[in-house]
Amino acid sequence: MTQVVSTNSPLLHAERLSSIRGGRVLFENLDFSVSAGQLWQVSGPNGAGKSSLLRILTGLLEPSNGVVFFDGNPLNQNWSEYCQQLLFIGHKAAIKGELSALENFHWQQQLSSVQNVDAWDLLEKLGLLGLEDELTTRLSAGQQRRVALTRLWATQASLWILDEPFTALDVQGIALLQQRFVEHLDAGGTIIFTSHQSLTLSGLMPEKLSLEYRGEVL
Amino acid sequence: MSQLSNRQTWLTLLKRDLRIAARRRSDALNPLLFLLMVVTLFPLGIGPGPDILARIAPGIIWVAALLASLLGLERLFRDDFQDGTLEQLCLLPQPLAFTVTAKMMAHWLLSGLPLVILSPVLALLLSLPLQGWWALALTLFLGTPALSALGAIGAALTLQVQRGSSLVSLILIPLFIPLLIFATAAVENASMGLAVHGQLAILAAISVLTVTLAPLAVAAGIRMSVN
Amino acid sequence: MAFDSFTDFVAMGGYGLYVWLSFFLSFVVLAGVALETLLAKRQLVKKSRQLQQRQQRLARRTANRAAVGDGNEPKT
Amino acid sequence: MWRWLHPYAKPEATYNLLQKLLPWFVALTLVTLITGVIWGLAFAPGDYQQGDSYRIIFLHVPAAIFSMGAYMGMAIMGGIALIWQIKTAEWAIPAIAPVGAALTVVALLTGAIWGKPMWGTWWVWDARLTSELILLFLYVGVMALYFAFDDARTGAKAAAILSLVGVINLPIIHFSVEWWNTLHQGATITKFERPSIAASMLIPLLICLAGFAFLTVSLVMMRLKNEILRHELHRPWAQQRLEQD
Repeated sequence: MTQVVSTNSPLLHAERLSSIRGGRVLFENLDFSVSAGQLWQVSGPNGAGKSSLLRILTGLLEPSNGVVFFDGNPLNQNWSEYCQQLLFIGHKAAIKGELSALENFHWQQQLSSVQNVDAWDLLEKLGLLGLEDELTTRLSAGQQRRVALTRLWATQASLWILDEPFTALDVQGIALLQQRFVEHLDAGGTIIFTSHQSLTLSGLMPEKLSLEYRGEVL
Repeated sequence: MSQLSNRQTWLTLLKRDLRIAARRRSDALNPLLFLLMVVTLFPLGIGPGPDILARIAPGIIWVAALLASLLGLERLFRDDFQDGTLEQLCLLPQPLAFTVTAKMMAHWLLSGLPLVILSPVLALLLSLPLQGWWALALTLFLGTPALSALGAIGAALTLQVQRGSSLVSLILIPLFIPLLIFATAAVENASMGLAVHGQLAILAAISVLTVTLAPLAVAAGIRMSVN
Repeated sequence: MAFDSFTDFVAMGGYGLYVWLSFFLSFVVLAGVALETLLAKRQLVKKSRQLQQRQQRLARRTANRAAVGDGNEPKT
Repeated sequence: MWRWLHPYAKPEATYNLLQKLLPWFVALTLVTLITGVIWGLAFAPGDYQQGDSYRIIFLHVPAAIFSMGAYMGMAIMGGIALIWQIKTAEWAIPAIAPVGAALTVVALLTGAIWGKPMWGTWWVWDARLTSELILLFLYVGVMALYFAFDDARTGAKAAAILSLVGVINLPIIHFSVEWWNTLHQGATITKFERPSIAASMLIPLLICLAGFAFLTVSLVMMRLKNEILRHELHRPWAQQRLEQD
């Protein structure tokens, strides 16, 4: 189900990345390479620029300096290819409050070009069965997060970039998500995620990238 | 890998927007009621004489329609912007300039098309001669796509601005002027029994030009706002 | 010279008010833009001085703290 | 040509170039504008139809032309800013817009004042005046959009997109207003410029045109210098420059 990108060069390579937001330097001259099959955890205190870094890696945010390479090319040169390989769940999880859990799953799935996922199985697995017709605004924060995470079970993307995927999840939810991480990594997929609490991931050894808070004001 | 066709993506987005709109009908309904009320104000302010009303009807209806189209614009991309959907649209393999046309289409179906359907009522209220009715409906049909397209530009550019609705009006009203001129001229000519092909053709040309070029500006605006 | 006397020149063949008014107002508007630009430049000088002072203050404080030996970074 | 222009994408280099050129442009502005205005006011012969009131065109026509020209320039800068991501081009937008708006106001004021003796009212919905009024609205929109953002870069990008949209619309608006004017106005209105203009009037007009061109460029250069400094204020070179003058 997951596509394996087999290349010798790193999947994602960041070169001299800098980000300046609102007159404040978040990070400067960041270099790192993410190879296919790796799990990366970006950590750091609030305001250290974790979200900004992830958004730069997705190409949504333009770095103040530096380039991100995907498969050896700068992002914007094979953008469409990159978008097909990428799954991004941001801070804002793209859940429509006016739609039910099932409808939310359906439209996101239709855009992700995976057709053979059984929605009911998935909803049951995520503990959303019985809530599928409820408008998502009426669900709790944790349940809304689960709705957003349904995308991880219905995707062909090999590179996952997840901003704080574990927030608002209960113990069961965290276990479920970890299990999905393992499956994806075993299939050769790559995951980059942020978390400011140092999470003990059973059986997972993420590569760490820590950003520190810098108070420099330009 | 099953490559998702462009058409399917487009339809998915369109259907999603229409379904959301169905859950909050007042968003689409309020501009129409606003239009109806504004049109009602003119006979009260000017006097009920059918001659003068018929004379100024095309202008009133079109000006009111322009103002009504500005009302709901702010929300066109704002909800999607706030809940992160817009980011996901940017990350689709299809070009953003293509996917936003689905949203523009949804906006037209919810704001432009109802105007066309409502137009006979407006014509009736302002005692527009019967020959003018179809011309009014036709100008609205040809002109409102351009309104939606220009409106989408305004909405995309002001996404990051808090309370941007007055700014949207400021930006867009000058751009609406050519539509107003040719549409009202066509309706006036039609109600006097003159030919209107020229005006309608120009109106259609403006609409086609706007609808083809606007998605580029909208996409650029959204990328800028998401950044 | 299109005019016989200075009074003629001022009168502009009866259109004096309009001609002089339009030249005056045009001058006011354009000079206004130029003046605003010059004032903005002054503001920039002021802002630049403030910025420099702030940078110096910041440098002095970090130097002091380093001398005292309290190396803790301020927590934000 | 782009290879040659590339060094000037660097703000400091642009600033130095502007600094070097500005005195020349200011001098040229003063010389041409003063010559043109004095020639137009005192030496050009009176018009046999309009008397001396026609002398207003020495201001009105150049202001009208360069109000449009400034918009074009702003849109071109917007295009450069969007395509090549050159910062200086972004900053040119807030530098040009107020100058263009001021020229538009001058064109409107002089047009209205000229209209009073000619038409008997201060305001007539004449094609050119209406177009200028709409142009003013377009400038107002660009400026309002630019200043609505906290982040100047985003504001500049938004204004750049809007000015490009505006420049595509400008000919359509112009054409529609002309057409609307012929539809609704009788033939009683005398047009501002007649097709043929005597050389004795044309020469001062051309000098005034040159004067306004230099004036526009000088004002834009002055403002662009400010904008460059405003955005580079945290850099030592900008602070030094500000201390020098």
